[in-house]
Amino acid sequence: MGLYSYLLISIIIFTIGVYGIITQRSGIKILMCIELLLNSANLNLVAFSSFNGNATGQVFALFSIAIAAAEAAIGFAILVALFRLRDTINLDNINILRW
Amino acid sequence: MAGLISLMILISLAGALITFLAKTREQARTVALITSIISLAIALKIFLGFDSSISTMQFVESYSWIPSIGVTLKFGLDGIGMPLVLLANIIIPLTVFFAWGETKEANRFYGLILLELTGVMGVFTSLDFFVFYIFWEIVLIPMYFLISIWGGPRKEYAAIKFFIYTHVASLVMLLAIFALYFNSLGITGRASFDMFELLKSYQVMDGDLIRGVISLKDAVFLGLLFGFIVKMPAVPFHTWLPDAHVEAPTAGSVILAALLLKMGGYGLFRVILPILPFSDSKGIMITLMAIIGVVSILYGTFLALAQRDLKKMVAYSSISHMGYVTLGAAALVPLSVSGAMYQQFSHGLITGILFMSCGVIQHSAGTRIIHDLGGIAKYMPKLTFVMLLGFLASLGLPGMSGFIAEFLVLVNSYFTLPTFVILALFGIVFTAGYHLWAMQRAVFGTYNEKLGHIHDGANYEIASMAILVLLVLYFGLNPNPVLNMMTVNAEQLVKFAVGLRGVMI
Amino acid sequence: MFSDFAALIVLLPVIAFVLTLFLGKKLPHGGAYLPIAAIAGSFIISAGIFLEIYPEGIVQQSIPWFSSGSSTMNMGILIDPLAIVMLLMVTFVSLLIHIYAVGYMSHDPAKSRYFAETSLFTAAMLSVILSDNILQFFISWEVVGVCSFLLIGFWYHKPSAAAAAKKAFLVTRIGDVLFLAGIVMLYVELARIIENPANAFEIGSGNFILQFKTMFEAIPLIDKTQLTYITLLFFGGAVGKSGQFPLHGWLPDAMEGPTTVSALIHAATMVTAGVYLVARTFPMFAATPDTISHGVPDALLVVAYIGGFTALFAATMGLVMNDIKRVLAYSTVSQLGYMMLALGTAGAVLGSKAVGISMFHLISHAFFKALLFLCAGSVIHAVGTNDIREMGGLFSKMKITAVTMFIAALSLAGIGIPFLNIGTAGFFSKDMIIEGAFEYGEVTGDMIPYAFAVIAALLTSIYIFRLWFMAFTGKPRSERHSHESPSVMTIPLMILAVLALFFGFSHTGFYGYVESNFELMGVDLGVHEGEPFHPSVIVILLPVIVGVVGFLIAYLIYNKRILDMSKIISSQNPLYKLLYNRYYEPKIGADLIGVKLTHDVAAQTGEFIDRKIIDGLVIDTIISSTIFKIGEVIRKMQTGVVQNYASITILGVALLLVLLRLEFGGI
Amino acid sequence: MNLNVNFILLAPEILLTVLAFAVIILGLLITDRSKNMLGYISAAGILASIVYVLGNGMTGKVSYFYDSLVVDPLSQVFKLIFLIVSLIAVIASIEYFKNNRNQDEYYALILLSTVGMMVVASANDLIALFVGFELASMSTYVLAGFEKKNPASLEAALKYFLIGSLSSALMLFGMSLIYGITGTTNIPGIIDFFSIAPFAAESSLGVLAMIFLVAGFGFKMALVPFHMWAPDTYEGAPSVVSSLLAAGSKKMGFVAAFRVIVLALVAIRADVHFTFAILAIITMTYGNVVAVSQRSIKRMLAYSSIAQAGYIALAFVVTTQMSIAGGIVLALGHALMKGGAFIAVAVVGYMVLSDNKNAKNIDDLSNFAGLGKRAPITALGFFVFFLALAGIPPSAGFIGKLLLFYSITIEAITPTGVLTSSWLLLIVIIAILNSALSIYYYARVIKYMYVLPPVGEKIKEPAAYVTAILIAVVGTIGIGLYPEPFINMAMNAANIVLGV
Repeated sequence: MGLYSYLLISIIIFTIGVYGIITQRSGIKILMCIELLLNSANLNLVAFSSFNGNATGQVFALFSIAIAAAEAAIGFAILVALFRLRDTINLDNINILRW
Repeated sequence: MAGLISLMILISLAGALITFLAKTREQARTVALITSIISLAIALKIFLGFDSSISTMQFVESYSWIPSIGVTLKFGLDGIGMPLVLLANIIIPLTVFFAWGETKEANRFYGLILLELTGVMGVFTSLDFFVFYIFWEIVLIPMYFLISIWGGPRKEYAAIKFFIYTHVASLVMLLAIFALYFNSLGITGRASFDMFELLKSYQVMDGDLIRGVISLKDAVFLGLLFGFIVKMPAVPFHTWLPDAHVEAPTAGSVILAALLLKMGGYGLFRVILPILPFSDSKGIMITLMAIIGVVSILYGTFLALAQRDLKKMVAYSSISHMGYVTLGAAALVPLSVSGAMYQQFSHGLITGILFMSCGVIQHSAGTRIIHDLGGIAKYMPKLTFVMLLGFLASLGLPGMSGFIAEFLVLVNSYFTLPTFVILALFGIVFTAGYHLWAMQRAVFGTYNEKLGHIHDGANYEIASMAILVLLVLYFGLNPNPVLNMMTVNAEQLVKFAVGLRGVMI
Repeated sequence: MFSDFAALIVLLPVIAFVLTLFLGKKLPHGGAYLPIAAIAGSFIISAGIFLEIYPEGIVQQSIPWFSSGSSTMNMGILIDPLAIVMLLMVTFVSLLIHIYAVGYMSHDPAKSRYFAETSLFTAAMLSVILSDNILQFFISWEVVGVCSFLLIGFWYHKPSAAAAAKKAFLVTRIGDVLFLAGIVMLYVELARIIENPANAFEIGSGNFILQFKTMFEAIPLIDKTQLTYITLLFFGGAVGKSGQFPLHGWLPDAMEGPTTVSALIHAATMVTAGVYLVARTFPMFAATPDTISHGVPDALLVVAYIGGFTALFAATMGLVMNDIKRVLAYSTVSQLGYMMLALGTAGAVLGSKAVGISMFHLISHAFFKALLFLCAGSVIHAVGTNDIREMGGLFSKMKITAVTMFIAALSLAGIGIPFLNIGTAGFFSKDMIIEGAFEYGEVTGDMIPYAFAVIAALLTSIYIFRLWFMAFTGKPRSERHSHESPSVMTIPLMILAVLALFFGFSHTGFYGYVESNFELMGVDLGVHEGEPFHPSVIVILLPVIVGVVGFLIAYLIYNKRILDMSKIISSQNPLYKLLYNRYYEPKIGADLIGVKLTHDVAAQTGEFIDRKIIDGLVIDTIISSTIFKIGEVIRKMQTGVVQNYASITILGVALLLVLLRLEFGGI
Repeated sequence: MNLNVNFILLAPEILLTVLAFAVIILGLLITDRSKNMLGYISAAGILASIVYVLGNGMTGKVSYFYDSLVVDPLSQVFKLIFLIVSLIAVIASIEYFKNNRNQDEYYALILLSTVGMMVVASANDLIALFVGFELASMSTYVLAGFEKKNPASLEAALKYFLIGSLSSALMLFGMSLIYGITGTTNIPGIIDFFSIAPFAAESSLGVLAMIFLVAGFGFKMALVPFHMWAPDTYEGAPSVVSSLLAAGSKKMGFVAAFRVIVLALVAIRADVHFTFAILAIITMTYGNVVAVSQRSIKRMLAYSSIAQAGYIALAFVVTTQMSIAGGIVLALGHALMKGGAFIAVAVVGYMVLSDNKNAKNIDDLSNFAGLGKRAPITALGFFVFFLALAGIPPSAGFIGKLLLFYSITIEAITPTGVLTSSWLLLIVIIAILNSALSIYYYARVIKYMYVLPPVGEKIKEPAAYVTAILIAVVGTIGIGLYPEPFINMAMNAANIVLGV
């Protein structure tokens, strides 16, 4: 498998993530789609790392995974707080701030 | 030690701040009047010490400010600026005195008036383009407040329109100033906003803004011109003026017409004329200015004729009168230029009387609509007297200062711009027409009983106007004290333009 | 000695003006004695100067005013024969009328303002006469116009008076602008002549660019076409001020002012300023090229025709007016036409004699017309109306007025006895004009001005005697109690009557003196005097014959009533309608041009463009509202739904792709 | 790695990080009531950091941690901006979050976000850049939702979070591509690679990478079309946090863009005026046009902030020393003006709530009526900030715009090509018209403050707010009156950006 296969997979994951963000209504699902995007980038990094023959990419990926975890935690925290207040995490209904 | 000019500016600024902080109306107006009189005293001292036989800058003072981009606080006066500084110092104390009865937020009101004084004096004395621009912009703010706080029913619209219009113009002017600055930087390798250096560097500017369409020189010229004629204002960029005047309080109108409009004319003499002879398309530029001048004269006149509101009529008359300034400047004949300068000075005095009259009428009769007035001379004899003199002065009656100015402009512009002068002459008849027609309907005739019992103007109001009338008469009979210094500078200004005579239509 | 105080001639009335204005209310008679004393002083100084300089002295004093170098404007005094006769006449008539006004205005609450204004007027008029330069002339001329404006509108609470004042100022202003344009062109010509070293033309020290002296000296150097323009523009000013066709409409309306004002300003003095202007600058008129009619300078030809036409034209309207003052006003217009005619016709063939002829008529006219107006004032004072149809039979009640007015009418009609040289002032002055017109016809073959003059003379006689007969004879047509005026009013009448009768006998001396005017100034007129003048008997008799015929016609119709005028005076008669409506001049001038075209069409169009197009359409609608609308629309894109935001972010990425692709050509 | 390296240059970051943890620990130890002191401690720490930064000077260049952080004039200028903004925010928070029992976390988060921004300013490696970015972002996500009983605040946090993490993901993806192309994450290394092989940058992947980076930074900068979150978040978040976001975190995007994009562009000498010009113009016009119709002042300020981002982005259009210096000065000025303005909104909120505990729409325009009488210092602050935002001299806003406009004008008048120059001129004209338009909505608020009659009593303005506002006012006017040192500073920083 050459580099391009990894890249292809990564792009597919990326596209799925983008599609999900655009179409999904639930906050959780969107959060998951964002994770997909991040992971597609991670996949890239690791693949490039292997291709380039240095470890920087993998280090970067490790950082990114850790950060993604923290990000998810914050995201869930916000969603939970919101759910307590509004009883919904359907993003269509969360629009008191607009115009 | 600070020089007299900066002293004058600082005193008015300090006076403004003290006035803002004043606790009572009495304090505020007293401080304002005293400050403006001190400033007038300094201005008179400068005026009396002024050597009107030389065209160079006098009373120059210079302080370093932003050396990295070459900005210095440099002030000075010559025959172009001196009369206008004097005018500002005449108008402001009289305006304060005229508005002696202001009750609404007096401290802010008088404070803003003093700030206007600071601003216009800064404009008329700065010799550094950067500082000039800053004062130019600062002037807008107090006027914005004067209109929007003490104004009439549509004050907000008028104030914002005034602000945006003139601000756009100043930004365009700013761009042109940059171009000059960089040009000078490129030539001398020295960063400087010194006004004369920049204007001089214009002579060796080259390049195109858009190749084949407009050269850089022309673009810079047009940018500067635009900045000034919007302020004057000239047709077709004048529509902010009637609105601003109609809504502004009387004091605001007086300052606006007597001082702020003069900034535009001042720019023509200070900035436009020195570079005009070196413009790439000078013929076109001169024609353009002449057209703007004449169209303003005629258009302003006809519009004034159409007005129902006395104050709006006066506002349009300002447009018309300022047209002479543009025309005289465009003619590039020494005496037409000094006539144009004199027109600035004279119009400043005359328009004060006119707007004050409108203010007194509004105050007393509750309306300025000409149709709703009528026969008010019966109850307002004192007002009628000064107002009539003001109107006569405004229509260019010989013996009053306006005539000297218009005469000089018309006669001397005829050397180079005969066609335009003939067109402008047509305006004179109609100028007389709208003034007298308005007087006839508003002041004379049968008293309109619907107005109820009205009273004459307060003594301080009439006195302020009477002083202006006396000044108008004095400068109509003896123009020399200011005209001579103007002429000296005008000769200097057109020295390079001599070859241009006969280029034109 | 007196000439050292020449400036006081103007300054005394100015001082009187200031004092009367501010102190008049507190003084008896509204402070009338101040101006009277001042004008008397002016008269005395003028008379003193006259005695000093007669027969060939000139007083000239000048100081620089403003501006510098070769373009210095000055203020100064020039008293030459032309000026001194005017000075004497103006100060004298003005003095009499001021005295008369003490009685006439005695009941008016604002009389101090009246005296202040007439005093200022007199000062300005004297300044016009004394000016040694065209700019000061113009300035004074304008101040005169303003005083006229103020005095016509003296009873400003009357709408008609306020309107008439405005009309007077505006119509004369048209002339003034032409005059100013003439000055502008003249100045530029002179400056170019001075600038051009080839001309070797210099202004001597103590002399200034716009002085008459400089102007006259430069005449040979001025481009001939330009000279025609300049003189015609000057004449435009004169047309406005002297109420010549087509700017005559303001003068009859000006009768809204007090009668004394009409007498002083609109009959005797101010309106003659136009004639004085042409006389003053006569050398320039005479030097214009003769492109239209051989031997006749173009400018003078125009002057002659306008003057002659006006003389006739105004007289026709004088025939039908019922307002006593309007009749006199049209008469004034007509007589001013004669003066212009004299300058034009006689000027073309007789050179500077024309100035003498014209000025002589001017001065005799001043006497008899002032007298006519004062008599009319006396009548109005007594009867309380201006309408001659409501008068009648006043002769028995107001003998002095009736007699003096009859004398004035005789003088106006130019009645006298030819060959014996006995006659009224008007007889001598008008005769010379008509003969001059005839001489002009002889030389050039153009008899039209002569015809104008003769027919106008006939009409003049008819309308003035119509007036007199209707007012003073027949049965009283109203129930008013009328009485003779007080002596403060009748004495001036009598003095003027004496002058109207006997002034004519000074004619030979007068002609000689005034003719020498330009020679004294060292100006070569370039017009060669014609052959010695020997008109035929019929020519000499004709003016008197038409005068007498006119008198008879008026007598038969208005006294003997041999003809029923009611058929002619009806709204059915188109000719009568045309005359009665003053050739529709007010309708065309004020309503059509003044209101409809200028205000309703031009000004309102401007207003429309300004408010609706520049401001409304461009600023408010296109710029302002559009921004607001776009703002509102874009604002709605901010839906508040976060997926939309994400979608737009993604779209933005796509947009960037496109943009960068455009720039890089990559992807 | 040489452990003897002198870390004094990184002292501010270290100090703030330590302080952040100290604040949390201290918060556990002390009572809720005495937590008010934490604000003062944080403020003191930030002040100390400012002193450090200034003491370290604005010149020289030192790198740390295997060349992943660098201290140079560019980083120093932006650190100063970030520190000043957080100082203002912290001082204001002393009042805003007074007696809030979660103050310890709040201040710790502010400090950490500041550290994050400072790391971005110093980042010399994509990894460091990303970490700094995320540190700052995540802290501010939480800060935006700090009023957890307030649905608007939470909604603001959610939107900010979702769009923010989307942008982070895009940015990360872009970074991965760059790493793939160049084989390194070190920024100078990347630049070197691209300058040797410009075709690589112009390849499809290179362009894609650049777009993703622009999207990521553009999110922070609130450039249209990555701005959608900004109005909602600024409106919903607590005013002091909005102040931090608009004034500070926004600049993080700019410094990152200066570090990466501009450097890369300069390296490959690519002519991408057009793209950035379009972005800048759309951004400023959009911001101004929509701001005109807003009645919520926070929202209006948000749009105005978008518009200002458009002006600053003009720096990318010509990428000359002058333009970048202008961008930096305007960024500095904007930090003060906008930071101060949001704090002033907080005062209005305080005022409205003291009138009526249950007031809704506390930043509605109508509440500004007569503010000049009710809260004179706040009103004066608004007045200065608005005029400065509109670019009226003498103010920081004027100086910044001046430098920017004139850098473009000078490019326009010494043209490289006929088309370019007229394009540039058009840009300036549009910018000027925008500037004029902006006066409209600023003046409307000024009108409410000074022209309309007050709707309530005069209030006593809390000292903390007053201090914060006055700092901003003094800074705004000070830069306008004496721009000399700031221009020099910005010029030095611009040299770094240009790789000189």
